[in-house]
Amino acid sequence: MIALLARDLRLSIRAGGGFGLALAFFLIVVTLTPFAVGPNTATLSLIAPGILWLGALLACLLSLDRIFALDWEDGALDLVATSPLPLEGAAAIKAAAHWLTTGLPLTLAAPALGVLLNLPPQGFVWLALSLALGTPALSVIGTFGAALTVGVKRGGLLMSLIVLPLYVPTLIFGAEVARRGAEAQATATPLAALAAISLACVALLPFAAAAALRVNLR
Amino acid sequence: MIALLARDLRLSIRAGGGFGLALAFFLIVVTLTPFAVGPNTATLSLIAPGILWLGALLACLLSLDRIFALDWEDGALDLVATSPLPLEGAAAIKAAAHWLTTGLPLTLAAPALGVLLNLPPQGFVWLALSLALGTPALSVIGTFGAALTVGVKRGGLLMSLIVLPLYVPTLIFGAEVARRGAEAQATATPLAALAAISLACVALLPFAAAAALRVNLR
Amino acid sequence: MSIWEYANPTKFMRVTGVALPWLWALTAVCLTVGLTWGFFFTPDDFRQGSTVKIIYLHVPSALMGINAWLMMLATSLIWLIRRHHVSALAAKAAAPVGATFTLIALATGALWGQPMWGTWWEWDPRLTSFLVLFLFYLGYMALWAAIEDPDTAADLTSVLCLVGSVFAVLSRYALVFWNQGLHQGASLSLDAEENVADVFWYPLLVCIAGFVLLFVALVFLRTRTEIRARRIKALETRARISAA
Amino acid sequence: MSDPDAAQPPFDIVPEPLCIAGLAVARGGVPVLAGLEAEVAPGEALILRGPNGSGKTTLLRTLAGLQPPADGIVAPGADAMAYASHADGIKATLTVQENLRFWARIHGHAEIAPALAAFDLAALADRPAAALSAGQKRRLGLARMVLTRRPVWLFDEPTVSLDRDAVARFATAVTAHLRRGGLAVIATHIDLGLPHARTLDVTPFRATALPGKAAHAADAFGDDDGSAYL
Amino acid sequence: MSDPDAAQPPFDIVPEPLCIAGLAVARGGVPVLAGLEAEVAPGEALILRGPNGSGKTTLLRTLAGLQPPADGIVAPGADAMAYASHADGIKATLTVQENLRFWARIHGHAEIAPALAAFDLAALADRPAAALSAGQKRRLGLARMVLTRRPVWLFDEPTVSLDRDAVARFATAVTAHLRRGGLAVIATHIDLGLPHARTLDVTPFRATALPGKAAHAADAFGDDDGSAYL
Ligand code: HEM
Ligand SMILES: Nc1ncnc2c1ncn2[C@@H]1O[C@H](COP(=O)(O)OP(=O)(O)OP(=O)(O)O)[C@@H](O)[C@H]1O
Ligand SMILES: Nc1ncnc2c1ncn2[C@@H]1O[C@H](COP(=O)(O)OP(=O)(O)OP(=O)(O)O)[C@@H](O)[C@H]1O
Ligand SMILES: [Mg+2]
Ligand SMILES: [Mg+2]
Repeated sequence: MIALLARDLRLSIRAGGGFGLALAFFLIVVTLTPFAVGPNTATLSLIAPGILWLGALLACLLSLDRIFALDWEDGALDLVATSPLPLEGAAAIKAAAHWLTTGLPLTLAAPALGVLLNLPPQGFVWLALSLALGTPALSVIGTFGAALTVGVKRGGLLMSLIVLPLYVPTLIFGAEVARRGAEAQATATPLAALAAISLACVALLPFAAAAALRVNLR
Repeated sequence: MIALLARDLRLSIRAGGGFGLALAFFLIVVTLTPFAVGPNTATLSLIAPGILWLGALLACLLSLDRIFALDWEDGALDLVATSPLPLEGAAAIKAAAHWLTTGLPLTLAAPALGVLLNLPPQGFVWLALSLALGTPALSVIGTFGAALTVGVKRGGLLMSLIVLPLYVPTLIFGAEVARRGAEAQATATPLAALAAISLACVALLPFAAAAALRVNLR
Repeated sequence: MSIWEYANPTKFMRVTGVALPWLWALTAVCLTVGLTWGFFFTPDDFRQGSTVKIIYLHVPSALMGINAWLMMLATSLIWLIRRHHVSALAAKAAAPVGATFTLIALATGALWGQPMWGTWWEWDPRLTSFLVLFLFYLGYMALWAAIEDPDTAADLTSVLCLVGSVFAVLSRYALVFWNQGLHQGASLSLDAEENVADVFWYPLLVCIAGFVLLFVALVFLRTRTEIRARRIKALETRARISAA
Repeated sequence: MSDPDAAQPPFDIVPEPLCIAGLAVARGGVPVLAGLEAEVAPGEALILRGPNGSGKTTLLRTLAGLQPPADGIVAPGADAMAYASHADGIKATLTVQENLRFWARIHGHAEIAPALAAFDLAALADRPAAALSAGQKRRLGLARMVLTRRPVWLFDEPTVSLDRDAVARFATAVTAHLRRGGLAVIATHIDLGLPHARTLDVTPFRATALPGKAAHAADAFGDDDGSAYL
Repeated sequence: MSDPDAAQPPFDIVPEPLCIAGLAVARGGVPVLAGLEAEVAPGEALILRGPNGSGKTTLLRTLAGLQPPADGIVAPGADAMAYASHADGIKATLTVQENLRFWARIHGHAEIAPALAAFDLAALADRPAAALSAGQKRRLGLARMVLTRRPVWLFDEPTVSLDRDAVARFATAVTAHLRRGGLAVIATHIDLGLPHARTLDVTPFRATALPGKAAHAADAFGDDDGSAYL
């Protein structure tokens, strides 16, 4: 298991991949928003928590196809499936590697980008907290989506289509925490819901992902 | 040339690809926005033109890696390069196919999605017009980005990073036309600028894309 | 002897090897003098108080952020036309330096914006075009990093640099149209009436000279490193070939 | 590779005979082979022959447990099998050594020296896999089999792009494996010169060559009583 | 394919002899072959031999005009060459017929019957390429060469995954091409049994085998005066 995690992390660093690029995409989405919406500061600070969450979600989404597609194409997934490693474990590890290379850097960078969108000062902590709790769910759900579409060539868009509705609850609660935080309102309820969703996803979805992989490998 | 266009269109329809999926992604980004930003109607209609343009741009961006990557992987690009077809022509055709399968459907769908975001009534025409003028530039710029990164495995995110700053002028003028249209202000200047950018891109960038392809095929 | 001889790696190494210590010394002198003078021996501005002193970091790094890109544009063109390896490597070496200067300009600007405009960031065209420039640097460096073969990478990044320059200019016009900003006009232009007062102006000039020298020194240093890395690669290849 | 025999590590699982009984395999819902019978004892190799499209790849994937048989049985289970297909699972950005070490760790150990030795990869150990030629890459893919420590080796056209020396080296590695009680099933169009090898031509088992029900076993909608659907 | 000769269409370009003079090729900046000389007359085939990693693929890509030579010259130009590599450019979702028709139209005509006939693909014409076996796919890739109507055919290990019949069919197609004045350069590890074939072993031209500067021509940073870099 550790071998797989180590290899995935190493690959994502070698290919000039994962790490920097999801972050860069996030940066760019946030930067483009004012160009699209207009430079009015009041408008921007109103939509800042939402756009930051949406940007993080899209950056996550874009890097999902790295999770299985390469291993599928070069046959490594076949070989992992016939190896002693249980496929559930492999799916969980893949999700963890994805989170380490995208969710974690996104969480760390989000407050800095909040400055660009005039996020109110009290919102920074809540934004970071909501992302820290929510991005693991995004990674695991994404792993499941990637497992479903792994047999489809260039399944990227198809996967987005499948994954995005699954992201809705996480997005709603996550953005709500960030928005209430920015407006200095109570955040306990959405925060609890977010944590519950994340936990449940991490505990259960690797099994679903493994099942999907088994079908696709057949 | 026509053979290449016909084949690309056929492939994108067969693969369950281009057509439906870019559109679906656009739909989903637009749908997720209220979840992220909150359901307040006034806010939504304020940011509607911008979000619609941003959504179209991202949908476009996500489908860029289809332009060359598949042909690169299976060797077809090598064969096209050694065929009598000039590579500049091939690049232009690829951009055209991309526009027909993403830019065009996005333009047609955007007004319908405007309803979801409470776009003011007078904004619909301008939104469609700005997308019709702007999306060809997005496709051609994207083709250039795809040509630069075709040799990089899973270059999707890298390509986003390279292409997005290039999208800035188009986005600014396009969103400005849509926004001014929605607020019933004069749109002539940004419209002219948008048209000029689109024309220049379509005329010149296929050459840059062909040059990049030649280097990558070496 | 033509200037192109310096594009030979060996010549370049020899000349810069001699020049570098002097460059470093000159840089240190200029920066020390300029910054000390600026920080400690100029009066506070009557409106901005002592925050005005950020100008001695902000303006030079902003200028170098742009100039570094211009230099990359020139060296990229030289590579595409004359195919001198040193030229391509110099462009590669300049990118992180330019990006750092751009980042310093952004950071000092943000620090300055807080007391002046009451906000860290404002979507002013000048500021925004700097942000876009920073994005261009990121894309350029990512492309260098992603491509294995050095000559392929040099070609592709050069093409990107050319196209990117055109789009950077376009963005600048688009941004001015999009939002007329708060930022200072270019008060360094020689013919302008309302140039900053001479007391600020002379130390600023020294600082700018210091930053230019620092840039040249850093680019030389990094180019030398890149050349050595290529040299090592060539030697490894040779060893492998004769071992095989 | 003076004595590859001694160098190779023990198996994780005790070798058993491979039994294939009444096996039918399908691909994309289309029956390909049916009624296949074969038995391979430890120390023996089975060479699969058959013209292009006869179903060798489909059969091997079924043996490897990557797809379920349409009918019939295979013993032992998939965890005794190591499968080498056209796609080698090689990561271009990792070096030869890193690639092998990864697979070794997946199979629970860290000893890659025998694999490097068996396919003469020691000189290339620090080369990134992207910089290998077609044949060198193939050797790397084959070397992985040694790491699995499993008794049944399944190969799908292993000698593709190998030169004569490399083919001989492959035959030596398989022979050593057999001598230690391993088994091998090899689909190939060329002659490998293995000593204890039996040949099985799959042509007679092609689903198209069989009359009646057997050919349709794979499809629940294919039964003969068409009137039921009217 | 009773008379493949008659069926094949005329060339777009008049066949000229292929001249390779002082050719040096490099891959990834590393010199691979140097000082290569060869001449092939119309009607002749050149078989490239050499162990794995000796540079056959690199040489063929250079001939095809996909990469510039590091040194030396090749005549005629790339538009007389048709290149068949490991990757066939086959689209899995298109049928066999659609795949071939596309390449035919790229080369300015619409006649795919000779190509179907030469590689016995008529029966598979309406099958999507995804549903072909490895060897069938290979035949489809080779059939494309007939459509190019170019005089010089370059093959990189064309017989990979072909069965014996298909190899014979390939030899027949190449022979027919040669008889009409075409040329062929074929990198292969097996024996094809072509009549007018000369063999060129690339081993003596390996850059490693050559002394001194020639081997380093490809790299501006490899010169001998190392002290300059200190
Ligand atoms: C992050 C934000 C900022 C960026 C990217 C930025 C960028 C630049 C650039 C590019 C220049 C050089 C322009 C030229 O000389 O033509 C410049 C100069 C200058 N900036 Fe900023 N700036 C920022 C924030 C600020 C702030 C907050 C202030 C203070 C109010 C400020 C005051 C100045 C001044 C006084 C000059 C010198 C103008 C001149 O003499 O040319 N900047 N800045
Ligand atoms: N998705 C599919 N749908 C229908 N038939 C298919 C599909 N995929 C493959 N086939 C057919 O199944 C048969 C068996 O293919 P398989 O790849 O197992 O053959 P093979 O013996 O390995 O051939 P080769 O020697 O050419 O590799 C072939 O006739 C092929 O055309
Ligand atoms: N990117 C690279 N960098 C350095 N060396 C490389 C690179 N790619 C390939 N090589 C080396 O170049 C040599 C020539 O490779 P090439 O693929 O031309 O050989 P080949 O004769 O086709 O071999 P095979 O018979 O195995 O296909 C090999 O030794 C290979 O290791
Ligand atoms: Mg097969
Ligand atoms: Mg080869």
